[in-house]
Amino acid sequence: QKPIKVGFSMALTGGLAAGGKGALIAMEIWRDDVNKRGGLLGRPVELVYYDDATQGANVPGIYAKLLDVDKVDLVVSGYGTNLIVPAMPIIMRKKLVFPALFGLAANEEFKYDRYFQIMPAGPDPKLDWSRGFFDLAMAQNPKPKAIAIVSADDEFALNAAAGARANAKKLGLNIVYDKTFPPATTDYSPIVRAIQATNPEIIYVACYPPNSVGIVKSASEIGLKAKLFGGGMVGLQFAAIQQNLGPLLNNIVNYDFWVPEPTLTFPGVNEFLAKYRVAAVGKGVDPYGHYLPPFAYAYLQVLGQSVEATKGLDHGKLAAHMQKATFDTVVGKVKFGKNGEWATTRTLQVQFRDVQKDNLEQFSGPGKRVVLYPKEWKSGNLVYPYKQ
Amino acid sequence: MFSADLLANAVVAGVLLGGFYAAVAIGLAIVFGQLDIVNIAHPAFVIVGAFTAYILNSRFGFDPVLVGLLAAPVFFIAGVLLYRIYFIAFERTGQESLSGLAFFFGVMFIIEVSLIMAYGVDYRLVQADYIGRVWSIGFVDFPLRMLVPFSVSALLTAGIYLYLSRTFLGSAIQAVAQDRLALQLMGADPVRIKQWAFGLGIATAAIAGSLLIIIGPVEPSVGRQYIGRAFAIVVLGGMGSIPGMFIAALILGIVESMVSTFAGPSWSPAVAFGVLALTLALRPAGLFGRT
Amino acid sequence: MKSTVFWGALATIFAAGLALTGVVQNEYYYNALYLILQGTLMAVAWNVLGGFTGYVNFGSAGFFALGAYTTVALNKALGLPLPLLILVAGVVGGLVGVGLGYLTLRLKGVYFAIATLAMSIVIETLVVNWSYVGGAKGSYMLTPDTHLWFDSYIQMLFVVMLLLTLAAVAISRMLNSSRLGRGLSAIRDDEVAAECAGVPTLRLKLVSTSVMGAMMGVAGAPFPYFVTFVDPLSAFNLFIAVNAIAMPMIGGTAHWIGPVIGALLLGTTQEIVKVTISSEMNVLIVGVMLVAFITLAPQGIVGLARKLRRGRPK
Amino acid sequence: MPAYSGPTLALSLSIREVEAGYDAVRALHGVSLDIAQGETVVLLGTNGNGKSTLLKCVMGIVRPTSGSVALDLDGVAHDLTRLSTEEIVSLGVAMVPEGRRLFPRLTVEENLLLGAFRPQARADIRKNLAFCYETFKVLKERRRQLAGLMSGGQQQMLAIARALMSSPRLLLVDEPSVGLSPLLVSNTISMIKKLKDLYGLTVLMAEQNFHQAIRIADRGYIIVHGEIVFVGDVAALEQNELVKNYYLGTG
Amino acid sequence: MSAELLRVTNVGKSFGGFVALDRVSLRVRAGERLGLIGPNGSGKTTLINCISGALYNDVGEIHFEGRDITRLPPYVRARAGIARSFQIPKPFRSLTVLENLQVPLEYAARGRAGARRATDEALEMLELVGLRERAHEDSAGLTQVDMRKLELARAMAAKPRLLISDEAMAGLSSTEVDEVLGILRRLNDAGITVVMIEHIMYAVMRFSERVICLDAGQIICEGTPESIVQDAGVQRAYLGA
Ligand SMILES: Nc1ncnc2c1ncn2[C@@H]1O[C@H](COP(=O)(O)OP(=O)(O)OP(=O)(O)O)[C@@H](O)[C@H]1O
Ligand SMILES: Nc1ncnc2c1ncn2[C@@H]1O[C@H](COP(=O)(O)OP(=O)(O)OP(=O)(O)O)[C@@H](O)[C@H]1O
Ligand SMILES: [Mg+2]
Ligand SMILES: [Mg+2]
Repeated sequence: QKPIKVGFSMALTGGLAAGGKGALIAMEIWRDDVNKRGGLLGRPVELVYYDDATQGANVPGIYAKLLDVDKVDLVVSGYGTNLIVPAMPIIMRKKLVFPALFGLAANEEFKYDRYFQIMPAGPDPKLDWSRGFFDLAMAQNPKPKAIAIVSADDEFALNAAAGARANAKKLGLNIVYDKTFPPATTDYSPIVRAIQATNPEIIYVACYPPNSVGIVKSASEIGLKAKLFGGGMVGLQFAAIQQNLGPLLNNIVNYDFWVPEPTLTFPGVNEFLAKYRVAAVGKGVDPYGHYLPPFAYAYLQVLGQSVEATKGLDHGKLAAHMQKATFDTVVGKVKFGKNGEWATTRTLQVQFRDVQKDNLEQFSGPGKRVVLYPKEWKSGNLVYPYKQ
Repeated sequence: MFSADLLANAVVAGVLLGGFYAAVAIGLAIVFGQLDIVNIAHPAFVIVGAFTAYILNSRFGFDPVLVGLLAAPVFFIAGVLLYRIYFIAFERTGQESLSGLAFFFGVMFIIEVSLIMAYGVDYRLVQADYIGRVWSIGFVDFPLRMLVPFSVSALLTAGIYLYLSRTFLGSAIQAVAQDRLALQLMGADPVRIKQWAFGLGIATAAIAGSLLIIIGPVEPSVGRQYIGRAFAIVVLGGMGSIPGMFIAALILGIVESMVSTFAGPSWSPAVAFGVLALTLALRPAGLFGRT
Repeated sequence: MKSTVFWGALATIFAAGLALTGVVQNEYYYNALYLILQGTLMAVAWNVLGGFTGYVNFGSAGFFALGAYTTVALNKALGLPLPLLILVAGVVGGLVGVGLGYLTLRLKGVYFAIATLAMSIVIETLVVNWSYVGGAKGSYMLTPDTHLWFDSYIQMLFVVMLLLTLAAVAISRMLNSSRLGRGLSAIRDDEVAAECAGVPTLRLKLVSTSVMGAMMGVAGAPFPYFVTFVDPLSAFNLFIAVNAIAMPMIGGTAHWIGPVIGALLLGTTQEIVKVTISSEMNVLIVGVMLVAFITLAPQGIVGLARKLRRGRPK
Repeated sequence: MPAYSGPTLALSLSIREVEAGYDAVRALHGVSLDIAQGETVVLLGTNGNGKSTLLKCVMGIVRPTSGSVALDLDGVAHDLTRLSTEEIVSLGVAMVPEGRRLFPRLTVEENLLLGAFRPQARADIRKNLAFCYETFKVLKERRRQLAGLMSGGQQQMLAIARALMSSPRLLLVDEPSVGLSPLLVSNTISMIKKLKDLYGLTVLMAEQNFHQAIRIADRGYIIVHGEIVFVGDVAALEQNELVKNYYLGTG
Repeated sequence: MSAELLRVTNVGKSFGGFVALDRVSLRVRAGERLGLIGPNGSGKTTLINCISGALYNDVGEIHFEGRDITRLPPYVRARAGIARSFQIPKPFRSLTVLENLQVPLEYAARGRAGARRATDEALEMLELVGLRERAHEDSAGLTQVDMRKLELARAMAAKPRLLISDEAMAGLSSTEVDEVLGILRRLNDAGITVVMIEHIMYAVMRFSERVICLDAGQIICEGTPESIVQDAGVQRAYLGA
């Protein structure tokens, strides 16, 4: 039986490699799971992938090679907006379905109807991203008035911050600090201090892992005072960073997509995570893989289920199916809507609680990252105001 | 938004940050400033130092600075070996230093990828009692997470400065790139002098790496961020001058910190490197340079 | 190489490139060739200043990005067609190059090299903070639907890049093997002596820096169309600067053919490795290659060939 | 000036049948030359005849393809062809090379101090420095100036002074008078003589300035096309036809 | 008396606080053979650096053929006809000996060059200084003395009206000095004005029509070679007789 080839580029080196390698492990687990069950349409599944080194310039060539030389049957995206978008022209020209992994509003320009984003940001990704954060804040009495928005100078963080800014304006909040910083900053104390000097009640931070660590540490050293602190910090979802920051994390409210809370134990997710934990050993990736890997598994599930449902590899039919079906995945029920985003947002706001010092194991179970928002998935109440 | 409190803290934060930059740059001040070897891979060695600190810290709970000191001799040997290769390929045939550039780019990639293959791409951090603690004098804060690297770096700089300026070997290191034959005529073996100095430069990377990981999380490719800064500091200081290097590092740190506090952090690279370019325009040989 | 042979070769290569687009459909090859040519163009450009004139430019990525962002900005503002964008990018790169040339009045050697690096970082920060072109968020460039008579847009980009690269090679050869080239060599060896021998060093250096800047700007101009999404991270990529330096080093900096050989060699290997070895190993291989090549032929391949030829008894 | 009265240390240099050259060029053809303790020998020869090459052979900078260079020092024989330049220097041989070879970006004083790199010279460093500064006053005045910025002649003085800083017992000088003013040429020659008298310094000197050279030379060799064509004491040299032709113009 | 070619008026130059040239004034007639002597560090090289433009003087003016060239860049002066050799040789190290000469032939002498090919002219000049066999060698490999000869040849290749030689004869034996003097003499006969800096008194005496002696940045004496050597100041500062 000729295998069904699924092709993609993945960031295995460079800036996004930490995510990319974790995603790859998840995708390989999916492949093995599927093949164990007899493959798709009775054909085994094979993954064909190349390292894009987190460089957009490599992506067009990789997809051209996948399609024209390797002759893959299906394609999915690499990890991250910058590495999804460069593939779009060739994908669109060949009219392929394109399940994508964590691009923020990547289809807003292209409006390609065969693009499907597994990240549960929602139909209005930029705004939905921080909606929960603001809803939580505005539910307090008295309502906070002053907000500081700070973000790293990169594509994801700026988009998140732009959403936060729009939300803040809509809610009539007074933006007292609104600045960006270079991703390669070494010391964050001047930034945190400048924020503090503006006396904000809410501090919304959007940035990548090393920035998050630096900001949280500086905030604790300086004794940052605010009522709500967090928002869009990537990195606080990762076990190694959680372990290192320990109690400094307590009471920070931050976005997430999946946490081991009882409200989110979808069928299959624990089995998947168990396999991931085994496969991740010695690979230098996140040991628990709560953040990206379930979604990397899920976007292939969406693809696989569509192939089974349409009984073929016709991209027109696959797309039609994806547009209307609801999929059962390890990250829950997935239904796509406008621009291929999730029909409704499921960007979680979680709050760190009772985090102990130097304990990795504590993050594998519930109770440390309480889901506050959205209501359907809520597992606890906000502790307000924020205190260190 | 301007206040004495902010200003004082911005200056202090800048000084501490600059002190750390000096630790990254000092190895280059020797290898690039004195030996004229364009070791682009130096920051990559710093990352290896950081990983060494991480490994020994997470396995055995060793203090990162201690690890840095312990690892320094091993790094020294690695530096000596690397220099041997460089020597055989370039200097023996009398090549100018520029051709080494591509070589060291290669070395940088090899180090980076070897680290990725061995330890993956996840961010690594260390634990130490002083991380997170703060000393305060009045309204000025000294986070130990920055103060410890600053102090270690200042000591390292002072030690290297004394060594280079007060010993015969130190003077020979300063001279070796200027005229090999002349140095031989002084009774010194240029190859061994360079080898020694190169080893010394790489050894400082062990310490700088341990300081880096005290400050923040490290993954294999973050070294790239420091290439520009480290070289800029050495050049701004005036190539061979160690005190110049230290002052240049402080200037860069203070400028970055001030811009971050009072303007927008986003502009700090432009302002810092703008200041650098301007300084060079006024003093074409850096602050303490010899033309 | 005789002039007739040279021009004949250029024409043949261009014709072969055009013919290729008629025969081969497979888009992958055009993608790979485009990147190799982009590398070649950058290497040739770097070498005009770094190799011929002896001024090392660490800021190649800055010039490249200048070209790319000229395209982004002008396309957004005026919707200019590609040839015009390339032209303007060349002019912008050339003008910044002239500015760089005036720096050489005061800065030599490593001081100059670091100043170029600083310049690149300053440009990057400006772009990061310039929201019109997308700032750090990046900016989309939808590929136009029209692509002349070519089967796809990438085929057209490939032919455009081929033309630009051949032109750059021709210019570089002209600079290298003429009175001008000897003047540049004299500057590289000793600027004071060159002046005293009647060489107008400033003028020649300005020619050199502006040609370098223009070529690099031109190299960056089609890039947004190639990736369809540019952000500072991809436009100011470390690899762009590394390749621009490493390729001439590997090929040999003293002769115009050096960077071409180096770029073809390194660029091709990089493209092959990228899609054959699907892991971090490819970066490793590139690293090993750099070390191996430059260790075995410290004067570059051209230098090695020369040495071998000279070593042979007559 | 009192003649040398210290312990008579045995030192002699004997060069036997040395052949040497550069790649394809053969510069020396079977050259033999002897110097005894305390002797000053001048090596004459016009441009390109191999004087510098011979000195470089002694220093181990150029390796003879055959022949021997032996230094007898306090009864111990050293085969210089087997030693590295550094080892030869540490035996107490110093050379003032052609073209000065200073460290241009070090100061005058730093250059001088490096001259005392060899451990045996470090004890005498103050004394030697004082001697150099006294002989070449301008070096003292400008001791903080970078060597590369000194005038041509000043650089030549520095090169000579730096060689003396190593407390040599055998001094090889390649054209010490190049670029020096007449006054300084004679001063320099006098200084070498003084050192010879004070410390029993042995000198091998390549020099075009015949009149100055014979002021201190005991013997001379003439080298033509890499071969020694004449050996003799000063009186004999002055009678030699070659010398008359090449060196005794109007100078 | 023929026309004035070069006029140096009150030229001064200091490095940091050190005064290397202290308001020097001198004139050179067209076709003259001028010797410039002085103790080491007296400012001879600095003076010709100012004349050739390698350094700019702090005060004073320099006129060449009546034209004020004080602020002109060196290459313009080279094209106007001032050529100099460097005391510490500065060959174009990556070029061959022949190519070293082609640079001034193609740049400085352009316009004044004859119809002949630059290579032929260059080879001829190499022949003159005795470097013909080395024409195709890398200039970096020359011995010191050969480099000095190359310096002289390169200055000649600029087809100057004023040739300044800075110790081109250092390290030569007296016969060789005679040869070089012969070359300079022939150039002079062809109408080229020559300024010669030399410590070899024999050469200065034989060649110069007039000698100027500098000391500590000032002209201390000027006159015929015979009168100069008799001058007490010159004897004390320079000759040490
Ligand atoms: N590095 C070199 N490479 C090739 N040939 C050389 C080199 N150095 C010297 N030679 C040649 O060796 C021969 C002897 O040169 P050497 O320098 O010993 O002469 P010399 O007597 O010192 O002359 P000078 O008066 O010029 O100093 C010459 O023909 C010279 O051209
Ligand atoms: N760039 C410089 N910086 C500082 N001092 C300098 C510089 N150039 C020259 N000098 C000093 O200026 C003085 C004059 O130097 P110059 O080279 O003109 O002397 P000179 O007459 O040519 O001597 P020589 O006969 O030794 O060549 C010297 O004392 C020298 O040290
Ligand atoms: Mg010689
Ligand atoms: Mg002089």
